[in-house]
Amino acid sequence: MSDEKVSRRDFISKSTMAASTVVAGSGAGPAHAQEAEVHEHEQSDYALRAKALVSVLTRKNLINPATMDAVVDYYENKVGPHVGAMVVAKSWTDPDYRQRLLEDARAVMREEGNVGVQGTDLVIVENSEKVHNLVVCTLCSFYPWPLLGLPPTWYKDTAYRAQSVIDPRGVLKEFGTELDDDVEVRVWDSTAEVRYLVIPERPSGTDSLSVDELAALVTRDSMIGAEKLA
Amino acid sequence: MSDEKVSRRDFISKSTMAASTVVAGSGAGPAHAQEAEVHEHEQSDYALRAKALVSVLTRKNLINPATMDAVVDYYENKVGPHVGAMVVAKSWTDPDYRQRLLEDARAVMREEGNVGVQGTDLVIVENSEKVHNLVVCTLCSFYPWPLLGLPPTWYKDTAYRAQSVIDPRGVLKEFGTELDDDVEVRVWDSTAEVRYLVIPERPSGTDSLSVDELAALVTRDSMIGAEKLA
Amino acid sequence: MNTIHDLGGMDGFTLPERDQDFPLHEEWERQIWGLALAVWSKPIPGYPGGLRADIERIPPEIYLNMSYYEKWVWAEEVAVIRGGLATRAELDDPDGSLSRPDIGGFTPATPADVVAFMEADDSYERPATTEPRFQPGDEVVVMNNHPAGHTRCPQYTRGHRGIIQAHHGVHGFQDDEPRDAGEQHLYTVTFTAGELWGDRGNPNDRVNAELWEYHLESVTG
Amino acid sequence: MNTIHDLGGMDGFTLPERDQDFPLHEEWERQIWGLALAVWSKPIPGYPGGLRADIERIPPEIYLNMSYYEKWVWAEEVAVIRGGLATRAELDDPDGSLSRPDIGGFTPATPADVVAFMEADDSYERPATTEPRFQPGDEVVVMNNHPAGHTRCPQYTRGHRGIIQAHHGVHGFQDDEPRDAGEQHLYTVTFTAGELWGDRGNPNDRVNAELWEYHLESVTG
Repeated sequence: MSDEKVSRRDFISKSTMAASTVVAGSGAGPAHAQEAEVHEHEQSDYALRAKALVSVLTRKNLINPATMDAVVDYYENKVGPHVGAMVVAKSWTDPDYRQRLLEDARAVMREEGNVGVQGTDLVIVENSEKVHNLVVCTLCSFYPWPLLGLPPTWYKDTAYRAQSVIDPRGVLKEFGTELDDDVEVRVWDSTAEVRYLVIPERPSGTDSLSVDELAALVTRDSMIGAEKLA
Repeated sequence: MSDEKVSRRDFISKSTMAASTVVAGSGAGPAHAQEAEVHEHEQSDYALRAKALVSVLTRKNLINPATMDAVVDYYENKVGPHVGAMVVAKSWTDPDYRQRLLEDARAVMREEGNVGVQGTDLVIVENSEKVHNLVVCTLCSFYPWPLLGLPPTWYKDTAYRAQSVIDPRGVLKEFGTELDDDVEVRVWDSTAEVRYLVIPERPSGTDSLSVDELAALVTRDSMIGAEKLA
Repeated sequence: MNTIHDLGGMDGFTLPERDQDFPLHEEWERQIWGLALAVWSKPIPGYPGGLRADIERIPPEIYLNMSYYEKWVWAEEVAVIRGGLATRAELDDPDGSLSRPDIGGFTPATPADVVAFMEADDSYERPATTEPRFQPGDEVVVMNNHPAGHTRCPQYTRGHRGIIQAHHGVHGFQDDEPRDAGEQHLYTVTFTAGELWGDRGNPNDRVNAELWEYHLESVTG
Repeated sequence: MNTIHDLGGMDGFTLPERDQDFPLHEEWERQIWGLALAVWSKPIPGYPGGLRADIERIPPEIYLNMSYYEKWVWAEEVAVIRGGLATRAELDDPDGSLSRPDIGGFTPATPADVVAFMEADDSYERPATTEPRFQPGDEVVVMNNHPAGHTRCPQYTRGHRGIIQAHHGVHGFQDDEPRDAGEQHLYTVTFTAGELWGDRGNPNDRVNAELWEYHLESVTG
């Protein structure tokens, strides 16, 4: 990949700046001066700054307000945890489907049309009596948008990002789930573009429920591994 | 050492709390509740809080205001960089003295009476054309008080503590000293109770100066390794 | 960069409640996030990429006191100003007079554009032109390197031994350095908690991270 | 604890000017520092030690925005309240009515006491009752451990190989864990910059840190 050309796919992640201009820790040089200009109001009200940014870009006809609304509408009303919940519910009732999910979740989601930005390269893992999975992104807040929508505030919190890898049991305990010592905790740190979904354990006493009824029991946080289903 | 008894020597460093009460990262438990009570005003004015603390302890006759003044007077008027500067100047003029400093600085300082809190276990290192020494304390701000007094503000700054070990040349450049690539940089991170003093290179053209005149040329920062003498 | 964003393993923070909200609470959060996706779906000419790296460069003492969407405001301001699309003065006085950037006949992303973008197959896997160096089960050690640019190799993994758990094919390499690393085989590497954290790790626990071939070295013996 | 105080190797901060001031600028800084030394020289009964550890436990987002002496205000408040010498309410209303702590006939440190303390031989070396395990020139590797309590083993050294540069005799061990570590031989360990930082390190550079025998393991071969 050349420095000049950044694919849309890499747009957010791949810096177009030379590394030499981004070395942190020293206050001098042109990059620093530019940053200072950019951030002269760093402590001011972010709500006002956000509105100003949107207003200026709209007035310059560089963005379309209806497009911003469409983004929010999409994640608020179309794609969200209900998508993942249905996948989980089906996996509880159909062992072949579950097996295919564990072997190649991406292929199954492609068949079902549940792909999209930030989450096509999907891996699905399963909890059991003796294994508990927990998903985190220590570097940022990578999350499987096509299946769960936008990540919750707590998932993006510094404490969750910092502690989940060193003290997953402490995090789970704080979140209300105490694990036995002999349960294996598997933490998945989403450092690349692979996204993770956890199949929680199926609650007992749900043998007679339909897939739709089962899906209604599946919480967002259980698919991150942050809670067990009662 | 028992948990109950902490020697005066260890007073500042050695915690009397059990480690189990200090685990960070989870917000629950009695320790956390206590911290919350202690810090309910965490964002308020530290100057007011300092004065309140001193006032309350004084009114309770738990501290003596004259004693606080004596501390400041000691480091402002008695012990400071002039002590270290004299040691450096002598080392420039007396090779035997310099050799003894490099071999066992503590013994020499004990002979001279230049010992005291935070700095008796002294090590002295020397700069040369091909070696530059830089002293830092990444964990805190340990510093040889008996020879240099209290550490400067920049020495305690997060940036200096963070960057000196990973990018000492960048720090020195930012501070005005550019080192040739073939100079060996030796960083000394004061993680225990050993304290370091750097003998800077003697400036050229100073052959005719007396020890007192030489001492006047020695800057505080040159004895930390943060600058070279012109 | 060993900046504050690389948080894995740091102590001292307090966990929040597990809120159950839709995460876009405020109108400005909806706008800033909509803006991010709109521009991502159809970049404005001149608008630089690398917003994630800009977020990582936020000074630590500010970063830790910002909410998630505040970080995006910061990064989008940096991008817009750096890309010459608006000046600081314009952002400070959004109702004032505006210059028109010289970017030709650009039409911004439409709602249909952004929905198509959000629904598109977003796989980062690319055609493999080399054989993978590692297979699941292989023992590897993570390169201990501390580059000055953006890296996806978390500090807590560096220098540690793990086992290749999965191979994901070839993915675009996201680190700034080396610039010539090209595309790289991507793996999930499993570390024991003890390997990473010593006595602090529960012997039953594992941490998995995705790392590119560039980050990994063979363990022989 | 892997808390924010363990700063070695973190990027993203901006160096300040090298100020040349006497560091106690404000009256309250003089007072708080005088208080620290006065109590250190003659501890008030009930006043707990470990102020350094209290400073390390300041939440990171606050820690990074505090000056050095502000941290001491924080820690001294913690100590005074924890030690039962004053209540939060008393500190909030320092001119109000005060309770007298039940500490018997304590006389606070005098100016002569504190000067004697500041001038005393402050060596941390203690009589050796064991032989040192290492000698200068020995190759060692720093234990990779991430204890929940206070430790003097900086994260950037953990798991890395170095050479014993000096042996300082036996010093009191400062880590919280293990409680039974007792006194320990103390060494200066020299690391090459490349060992610690990979390509970022200049091949001519060295970093030295003091570590206790407990932190070090032998390298064989």
